[in-house]
Amino acid sequence: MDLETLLSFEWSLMTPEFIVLIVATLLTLLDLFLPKKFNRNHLGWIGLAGILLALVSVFGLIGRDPGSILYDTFRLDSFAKAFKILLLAGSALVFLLAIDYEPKEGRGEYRGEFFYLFLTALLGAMIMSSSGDLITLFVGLELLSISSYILAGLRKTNVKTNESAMKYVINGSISTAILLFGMSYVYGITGTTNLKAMAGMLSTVSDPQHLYLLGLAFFMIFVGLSFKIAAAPFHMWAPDVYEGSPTPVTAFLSVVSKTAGFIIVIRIMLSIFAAVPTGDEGFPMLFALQDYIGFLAGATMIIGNVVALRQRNIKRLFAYSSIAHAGYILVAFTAMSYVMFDSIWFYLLAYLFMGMGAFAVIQLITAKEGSEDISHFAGLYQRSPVLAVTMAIFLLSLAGIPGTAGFIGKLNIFLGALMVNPSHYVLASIMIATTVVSYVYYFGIMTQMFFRPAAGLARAEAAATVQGEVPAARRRLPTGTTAVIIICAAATILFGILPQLAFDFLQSNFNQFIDFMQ
Amino acid sequence: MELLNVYQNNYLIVFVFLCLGILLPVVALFAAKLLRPPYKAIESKYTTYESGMEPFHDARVQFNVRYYVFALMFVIFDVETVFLYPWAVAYEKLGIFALIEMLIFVVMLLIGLIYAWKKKVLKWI
Amino acid sequence: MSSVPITAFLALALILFCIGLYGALTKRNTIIVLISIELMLNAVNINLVTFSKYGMTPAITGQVFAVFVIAVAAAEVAVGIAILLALYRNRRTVNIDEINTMKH
Amino acid sequence: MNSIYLSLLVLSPLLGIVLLAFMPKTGEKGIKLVGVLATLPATVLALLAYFSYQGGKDLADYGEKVRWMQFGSFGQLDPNLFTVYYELGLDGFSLLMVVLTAVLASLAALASFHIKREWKGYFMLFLLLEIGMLGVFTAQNLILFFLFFEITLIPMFFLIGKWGYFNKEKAAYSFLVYNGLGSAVLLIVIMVLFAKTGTSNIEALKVFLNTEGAQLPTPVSDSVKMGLLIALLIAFGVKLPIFPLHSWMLRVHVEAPPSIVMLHSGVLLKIGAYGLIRFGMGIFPEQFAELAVLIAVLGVVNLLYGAFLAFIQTDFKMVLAYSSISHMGIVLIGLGANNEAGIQGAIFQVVSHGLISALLFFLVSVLYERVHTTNINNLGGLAKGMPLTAGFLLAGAMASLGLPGMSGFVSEFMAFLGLFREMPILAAVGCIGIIMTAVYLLRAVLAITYGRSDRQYAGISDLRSFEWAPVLVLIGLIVLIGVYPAVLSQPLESIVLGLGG
Amino acid sequence: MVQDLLHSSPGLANFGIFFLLATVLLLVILGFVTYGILAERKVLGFMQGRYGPNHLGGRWGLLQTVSDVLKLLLKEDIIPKAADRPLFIIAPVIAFAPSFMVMATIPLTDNLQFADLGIGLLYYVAISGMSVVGFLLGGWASNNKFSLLGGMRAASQMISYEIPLVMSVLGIILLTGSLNLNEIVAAQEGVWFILLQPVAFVVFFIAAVAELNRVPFDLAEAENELVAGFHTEYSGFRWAMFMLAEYVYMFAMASLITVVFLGGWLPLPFLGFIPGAVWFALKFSLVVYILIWFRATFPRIRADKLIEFAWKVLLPVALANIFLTALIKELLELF
Repeated sequence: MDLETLLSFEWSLMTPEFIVLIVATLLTLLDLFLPKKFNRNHLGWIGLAGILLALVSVFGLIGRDPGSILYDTFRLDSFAKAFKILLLAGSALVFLLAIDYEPKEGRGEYRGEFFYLFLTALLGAMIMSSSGDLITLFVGLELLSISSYILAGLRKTNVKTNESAMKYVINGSISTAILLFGMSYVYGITGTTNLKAMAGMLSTVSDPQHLYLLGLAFFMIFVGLSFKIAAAPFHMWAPDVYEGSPTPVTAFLSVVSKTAGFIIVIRIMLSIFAAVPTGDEGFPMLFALQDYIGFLAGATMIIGNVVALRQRNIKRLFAYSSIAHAGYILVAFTAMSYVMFDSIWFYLLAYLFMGMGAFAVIQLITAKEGSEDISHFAGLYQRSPVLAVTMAIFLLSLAGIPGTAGFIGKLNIFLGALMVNPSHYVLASIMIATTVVSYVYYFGIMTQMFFRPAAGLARAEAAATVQGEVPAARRRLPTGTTAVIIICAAATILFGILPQLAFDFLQSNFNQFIDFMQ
Repeated sequence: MELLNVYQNNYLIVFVFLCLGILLPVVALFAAKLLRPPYKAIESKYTTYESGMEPFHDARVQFNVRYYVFALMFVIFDVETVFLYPWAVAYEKLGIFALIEMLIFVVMLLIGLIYAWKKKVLKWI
Repeated sequence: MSSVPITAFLALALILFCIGLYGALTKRNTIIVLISIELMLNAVNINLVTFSKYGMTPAITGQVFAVFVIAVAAAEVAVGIAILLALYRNRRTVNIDEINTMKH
Repeated sequence: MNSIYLSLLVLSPLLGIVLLAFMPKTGEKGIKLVGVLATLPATVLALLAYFSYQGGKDLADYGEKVRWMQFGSFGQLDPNLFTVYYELGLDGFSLLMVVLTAVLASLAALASFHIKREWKGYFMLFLLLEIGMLGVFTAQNLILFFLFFEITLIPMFFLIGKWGYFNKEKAAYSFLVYNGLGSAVLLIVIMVLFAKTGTSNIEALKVFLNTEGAQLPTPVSDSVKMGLLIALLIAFGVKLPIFPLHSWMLRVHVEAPPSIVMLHSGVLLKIGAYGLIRFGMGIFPEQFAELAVLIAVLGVVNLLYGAFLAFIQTDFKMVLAYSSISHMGIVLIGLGANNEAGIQGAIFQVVSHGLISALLFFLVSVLYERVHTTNINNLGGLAKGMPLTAGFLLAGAMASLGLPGMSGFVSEFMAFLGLFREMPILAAVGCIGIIMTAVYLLRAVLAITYGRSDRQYAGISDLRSFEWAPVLVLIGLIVLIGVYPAVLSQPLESIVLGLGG
Repeated sequence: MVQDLLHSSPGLANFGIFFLLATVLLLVILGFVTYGILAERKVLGFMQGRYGPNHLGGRWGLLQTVSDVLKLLLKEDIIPKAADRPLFIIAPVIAFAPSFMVMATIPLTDNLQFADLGIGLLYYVAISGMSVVGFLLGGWASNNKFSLLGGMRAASQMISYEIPLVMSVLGIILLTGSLNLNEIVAAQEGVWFILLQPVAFVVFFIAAVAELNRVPFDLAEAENELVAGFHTEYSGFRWAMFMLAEYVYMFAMASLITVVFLGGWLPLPFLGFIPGAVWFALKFSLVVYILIWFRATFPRIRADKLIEFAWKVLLPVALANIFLTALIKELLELF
């Protein structure tokens, strides 16, 4: 490859990635060379600025025709653009949270790492979203995973953090190995790692032995990927890691990382297995195996929602809730309807805001109370009604109550599941039944916030409020977190009432994701 | 076929060397066993040597973490050479693009090194 | 070309993978678990290299993939060991069964 | 076509919510005043609509339709496909329900003066509840209907859970889970219809599903239709409630604050009936006819079950709760008859029971405010201490048991008329229920008013200033309907003709 | 003859022949070790104004080492009670085997070479890295504090210096475009790489000395701190195996330096009439001599400086060298 070919590539397609990479590098160096006294939070603001810049550049790229560079290993299609927006927006919110994060044992020396590891993880996710090759996909996945492992274990002196990070690494590595093993078979059958070329090769597969091998590969890949999206059977890490990680990391894992997980699921599954013909009619393999995905989706929803019922730790509860949400999105993936991309995108968008907002409130409360037990939400309504009401909005949205973005998201998924022929009645029913189950624990938190009197420390504070003093809770609401809460609450309601804003954006800019496989 | 034979023979040689490398100590130790006069060492010869003092504690105590950190550093950097070697071999054919790519790669590596440096990982206690 | 059939390599890889999986899922010692995971990844590498050499359409990509897998596996294990070290300093154990303060 | 009249009507309480949000927590008087006033615009608008309809205005003029959201990218194919509109509209039935809702909401707001704490939150939720109820009756498509339907759920949960009595949280949860499941089933029905036909507009669905060879994205077989109808029956059966699905409703009636129960039993339960009539009967007429017997049987079961259990209750609220179940049986009986008289009777019963139970629960509220108990055994001799309250209680009971000249009589009469024509034996069995109603109501009310007096009512005031308004309005309406049923039947004519067999 | 053998299909016969040849090489190496040790002692003696061994085997002490080996053979074989027996026994084998294995690929002259591997250099680096496991195991199995510390030190030192070692030869690989040692020698037909890659040579040499655990980098067995480091508990022939490994490595490393930097068997200009084997031997001896010279000249480096030196000086220099090489090469191609 000489200089001309090098320059002939449209490098501008990679602008967002470059920005993130450069900012991450810059932050690393700044963190190393700035004096110790320098407040590392400023690095967070720089990182945030970088992410926003990248976001702007993605919007700038929206109008551009789909293209690929580096011999089709990096491609910018509608899918990539749409999901990069989600990733970047989520990360921006995570940064706002991270800047305010103030753990009990002190932020210590790893303040700077906090920020640039988020960025590298984000970079991995972005690469995944626009990779056209198994290798880049894998590298992106691992960049994300390894950064997440470190992030999860960053509070080195905290036993819970250590423990959860350890579990995360082990589970993650096992699933990576399984995933790779599946990938290696697919590679073996096609002899290429390029997704598009693979699809081409696979469309002519007819040897039953190969089909058998592909089926095996399908299961391995799917099981491996289910780890990333925290779906059954690889969901067990989620509760521990969510509980043990610093709250911004939890938010990151639950929102950005999950989005990335679905990105890779869609990329791999749709690129590879939708191309394999099975049976006499050449029915695509992915459709033939729909039932299995559906089974996992159902199991995920049931496990997530049912186990969440008995959680007392708020972060564990949200871990299970996030497992459940992964299940809902898997329903959309299972159905494979015309609105699949739309519904997954919209659901992830809604989840981005509602999840992130909820985590912002959780961070505020847990930081103040020093405990993650649900009972510390008691009496929140007395102490700070606004916080309680915004949290209620997020919870309602998570529960899928109309008027919130979560409802529209569920509606969309539902529509997809029932639209196809034959319709997925069972899956839709499980989804809705588990949604009702989820009411119980979401409303359980609300019960705490609204019905129960505040306990201990909080009560003293509430009393102070009554006497007209400024309570500690309201003395200084951190800027970043407040911003996150406001943005998320506004967006949750906005997309709940005017979802057409998002739909129009999708429909007018991404052309039904028709260029996904072109 | 010829080429394959050469290839396989080469590795056969490697295997021969491996065998010899293992055989020599075995044979030598066996020879020593045969040659040396029979003896019965006194009990104290079997104690652990601690400069003449009575041994205390088990020796397998916890190490300074530095040792492990170096192991980690080694793993990382050694694996990076996995990328550098093919690159160097194929450099002629790859041209300037590979150079730039590798430059970025090595700069990242260097940042890693600087990171370790600044975090005082490279300092020996 | 080769006297050894491709299936032999694949079988070897599969066996290695299964051993690794078994070890990763059943062993008590975290270090052994990490090693088992390495085993699984190396099974993948064998597969990739085999396919790249004797596959239906031999191409170098498989080996490239394997190189990436090696590198990433190393990074993964490095992170794993680093976390294990931190854990060991706090808990004095590498036994997975004892890493269980978080339950339900 | 596109007037914003209905939007104003439905969303007018929002103004009150916004106002309340900026008011200080502690200003009790102001909050209560704003709370009551905020319910008035809706009442005024609703009544205005009613009278201008009586004056000959076409109800279609009130319709409004704005594109709200479109799923998928089907816009190029057909702009209506998978599009959900924000569409409100009125027909005779919904007009009646809107008027009922608006009036009851205003009265319940008045009754809410009895609330003791956190008025701000209370009234904000109360107004939200009103929005939901009004929206349910004006929504012209299923998704919008569901949206408003769920909006009623949330405020109810909080109103029960925070301002209720001793077991309030349990009641709130049982309300939430039952109704959540009910609405879940409803959502499945709605989404299946939407997914199969590409529209959720009620009128369009009626046309699509009952025309041979209609062009649909996916065909809907008869068995699917049957399944959907049964699902609907379950969904609305929870709300109504139909016999095995009723236990939550008892808890709510007992634990919720009486002002909320006024709305709950007056309006919210009726959503079930409304839904069954509008959707069950409207969209699946053939299947509904097949199920008519089942529904009638369920109605009779409800009627008898409620009546017999009401007979043995010691808590007056429990009596009323079981009587609600019993009366909802009459609605089902009317529907099961599936003929003009039956359906008209059912709708009459919906409205009339709304008024009657609101009256009774308001009186319960007044009582509880004074004596802090609703146990029949502790309330004896009320007539001496509070003659007016006792009198109205008796009047309410008479209305409820179907005394001619009051609204209850008309509805029961028509419902049974309908059923006798179709299934005389079943109707005969049902009549036992009517008698039982008289028995248990009189037993309870007489025990309270004239029974053994073991309580000193001295120093307890009778009906006070603001408490007169609800009582008089409700009694007035009850009598009006009883004497001059045309106020109801006239708006219903077109509907019933369209629906009935 | 060897060429024919190589081209014939592999079998037991080949194995036997190779085995015999390799045994010959092993004997040569053992001979080298015997006289290498003697040479070391003599040179050291000479530099320190002493005589060195001068009794056994004439006034040069030619039989000194032979008698030492015999003595070791006859010594009692002690395995401490506290030691981990299997590991204790296996450790010297693990330490020794790689040191001999690496010799398989080194071309002594243009036709005196055993395995002509395409990846020769990488093979050397990879195999030589395994010895450290033997050292570490030996230290650990002894269950002796000195041993353990020595083993750990050996390990951390050897892995630290392996990185610059590996990185520095990248410059050579860039120039030759091959990992094959024959081709590397062939590429030095005009100019030896020591002249083209002086920086790489210096880095490589320093790292090599450290890899060999020789003064000034012999901290793993620094006798005044750790008695004898990882082999404190070893005695008799087991101990001899460790020593043997060390000296075989010295032989291998000197050969490698000769091959990679000093043009292998290639003669100096105008001196082509002298056979390659002689050239190789000359250069090789020079390298060995320098190694011994180092031992006499430099004081032992401080433990804390040791590792830092590898990471903070050698590694960056090696990396810079790679890029300078690549850049210059690119520039040369451009003009």
